Amino acid sequence: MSSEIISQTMRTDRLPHIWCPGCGHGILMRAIAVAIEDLKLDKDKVCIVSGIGCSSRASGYMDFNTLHTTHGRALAFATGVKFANPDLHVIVVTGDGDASAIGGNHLIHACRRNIDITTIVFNNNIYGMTGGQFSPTTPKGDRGTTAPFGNIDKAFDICSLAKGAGATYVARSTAYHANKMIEYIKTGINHKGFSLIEGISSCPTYYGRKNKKGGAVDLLNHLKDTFVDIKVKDKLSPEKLENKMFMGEFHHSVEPEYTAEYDKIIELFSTGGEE
Amino acid sequence: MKKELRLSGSGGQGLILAGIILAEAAINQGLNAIQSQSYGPEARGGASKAEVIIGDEEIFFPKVRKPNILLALSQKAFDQYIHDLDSKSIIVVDESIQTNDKIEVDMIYKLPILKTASEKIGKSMVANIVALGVLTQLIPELEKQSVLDAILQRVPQGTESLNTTAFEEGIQLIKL
Amino acid sequence: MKKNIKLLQGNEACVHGAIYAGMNFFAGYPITPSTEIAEVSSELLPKNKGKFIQMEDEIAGMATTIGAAVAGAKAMTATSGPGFSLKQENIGYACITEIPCVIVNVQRHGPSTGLPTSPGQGDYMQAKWGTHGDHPVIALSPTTVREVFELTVKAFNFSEKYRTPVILLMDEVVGHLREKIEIPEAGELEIVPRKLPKVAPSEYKAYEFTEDLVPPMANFGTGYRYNITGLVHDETGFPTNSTKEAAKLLDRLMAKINNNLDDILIYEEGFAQEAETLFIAFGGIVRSVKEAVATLREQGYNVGYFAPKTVWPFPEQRMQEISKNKKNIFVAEMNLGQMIEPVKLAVEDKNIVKGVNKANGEIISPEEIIESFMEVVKCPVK
Amino acid sequence: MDKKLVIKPEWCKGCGICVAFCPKKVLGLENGKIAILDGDSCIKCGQCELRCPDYAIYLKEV
Repeated sequence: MSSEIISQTMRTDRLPHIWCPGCGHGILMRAIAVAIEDLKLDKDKVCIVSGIGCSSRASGYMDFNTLHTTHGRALAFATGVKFANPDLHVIVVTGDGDASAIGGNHLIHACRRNIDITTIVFNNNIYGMTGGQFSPTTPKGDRGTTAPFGNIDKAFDICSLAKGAGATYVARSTAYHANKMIEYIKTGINHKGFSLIEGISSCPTYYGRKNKKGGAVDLLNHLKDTFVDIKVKDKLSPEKLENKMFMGEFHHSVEPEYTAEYDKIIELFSTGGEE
Repeated sequence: MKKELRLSGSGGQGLILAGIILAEAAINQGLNAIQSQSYGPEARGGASKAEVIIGDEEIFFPKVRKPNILLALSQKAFDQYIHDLDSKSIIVVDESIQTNDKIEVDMIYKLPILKTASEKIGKSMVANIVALGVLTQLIPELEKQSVLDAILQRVPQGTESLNTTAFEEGIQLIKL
Repeated sequence: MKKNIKLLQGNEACVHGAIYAGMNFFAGYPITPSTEIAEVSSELLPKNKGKFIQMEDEIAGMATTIGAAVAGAKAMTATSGPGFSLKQENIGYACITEIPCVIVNVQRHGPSTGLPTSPGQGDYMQAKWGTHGDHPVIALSPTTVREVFELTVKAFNFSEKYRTPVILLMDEVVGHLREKIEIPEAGELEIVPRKLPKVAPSEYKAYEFTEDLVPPMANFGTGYRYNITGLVHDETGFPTNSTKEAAKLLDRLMAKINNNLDDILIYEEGFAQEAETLFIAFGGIVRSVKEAVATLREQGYNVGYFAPKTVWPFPEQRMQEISKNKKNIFVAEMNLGQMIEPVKLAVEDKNIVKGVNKANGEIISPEEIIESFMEVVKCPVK
Repeated sequence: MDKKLVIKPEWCKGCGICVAFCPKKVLGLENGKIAILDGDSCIKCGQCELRCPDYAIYLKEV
């Protein structure tokens, strides 16, 4: 037997999943499952769309309508699903490379449209599936198999990117802060508009090893020590903020949602017949 | 019966719309018609041509090769398309265009199409509709009323009387 | 009843045909010379309670079309050469996941940006081989505005019937041509609905081996929670690394089309069986060929034509049958020689097959076709 | 309602996260798989279930 949550939301015959020992993705996938279960969504009305990469294998394990698509394009597929059937709760699971490199254009435009899709980015700062190449979120100076001398690219802040592009709910948590992750996903699903929740994951196999940051436990402890809630930022001294990164809810606003706006056009202009 | 027409000028003069109206008038009368165009990448100002073929049988090849009638509203268009004509062709040009006396065609009509639109009617954009009045006179197979009906179908709402006047003025420009 | 006769542009007729076939979703990105299809869709779809979305790029246009089809829509996208190249990966996705949708490619001159406003037929091979891997392709190519309407309806029907993306391979000649069309009455043309599952969700296998090799498709949100993936999958829809399953899947994908060629292959011919010389063309060039054939026959030459409307799969068997007594076969296309390849494959004596090619952005004229014929028969026009 | 710690060793990949984050040192690895070493000390805090990436340990309501 597996836990109630897991047997309710996962295709347990597909488990164990393919992720490496200690991979943070499993923790983040559970957070999505718990959020859906807590919200008591109708399982038949939940659609999980993913792209390609380690993160994107999540869709196959989750017992909903699942669409595992092409690299970078999950949001474009999801836009089709949601726009064609706005009754569905559409949740996109994507990775840092999938969302912000090959799929960067779709990400900013999905944000801009404010279509009611909840996007969960499993950010492990590396291309795991292809063996550890640096990604758009690999910190400057860190190593990957294609950055053997240290990465000179500046890293994307996916949350700032999403906020700047027009997403109306933006939050970040980590695989260590799993309860916060669950809370933000629930808020995101309930939010009428485009929501993005970045979950900082951990990749012991490639990122941790390549950058000498230790194994699964060390990486989780690193998340615990590094990430500070944005709410307490102003209360901490500059010394305490040294080398810290921020998590929490960065943006939450109410703006017209895409499918609802289009429904208004149909209501105003549909004639029932051609012309 | 098969009649090939080429309506040429510069982009933005509404010649494609004029071509569509002629073709539509023809099919409303039960004839066959096809309309095609070629254009450059510019939205406005480049050379533009619209072609119409009207016939009572099926029309296969859609492009005009030897126009029965060439309408040219710009010098560039006139110079470019004059070579495709033969002794049976009819040319309709705006009076502002320099024509060569040696051209061997059936007839050249040099008419104040642009001036009629801009001065007499006061809207230079209706030059295409003035031209349609002229062309209707030169195509006996087309009924005046069916061309006018097609014009009124295609022009923006509220401009019906303006365009009707332009069409009538075009008819007046040519006395056969 | 008053006949609904209109002057319509090919691109406009495509949208009217699509709506007639039940299209209720369009996603795309503007590109010349297909743009009118997006423009007319953006107006007619909401009027008909359908949906139109302009995406951020061509790739997204294809992805969103597939996503909508998964959610139950009859979805279409339209593009031209460069955009068709960009869509290829997701077209392959729709092939292996068996998602019905229609992709219109109004071909223009190429490669690359080429002559954007001028016609070409250089995407014939790309329609078949554009995406990586082996997969079946149905591509239809209309010649007249009426045919644009009818073949758009057929494209939707084939996509639903065989659960496959269908390509409507138009060209600028037909896309921008305005012509008289009698719009079919409702019910006049057959409309094929999606084959939905009849079993309970617990019994449903998304990629089951049915007798007709086309598994019923459950729309997302209807109680059948299943998995769709571009990875090789077994009958349940879940990924597998089994070489046996991979072979089984690809064989089925090919067979579901190849077993139904009688239904899928559409072509037009004139004097094709008896003629000494045969002209072959598709799309806009068929118009030139038909005029050339009419002119040559008036002059006493025994010529005919064969015009595939289903350009993929190529009607190989019919080509073979009519090629037996031929002295010459001319393949006229606005490219440097693409459809000539499957023609040669079908014809026993390859030496009689000659190309009439033009790839300068201009339509091949009937005179040019007649000229090629005269060069070969070495006989002046009477 | 009481809770009981349940393990599912066949899903365990032996990453050691649950062992490290258990505040009462209840857990350990045996042959690379999750094992309950000292069940009596368990305070049912659920840290192991929250953090296990492989769903190989959970609290069951009994």
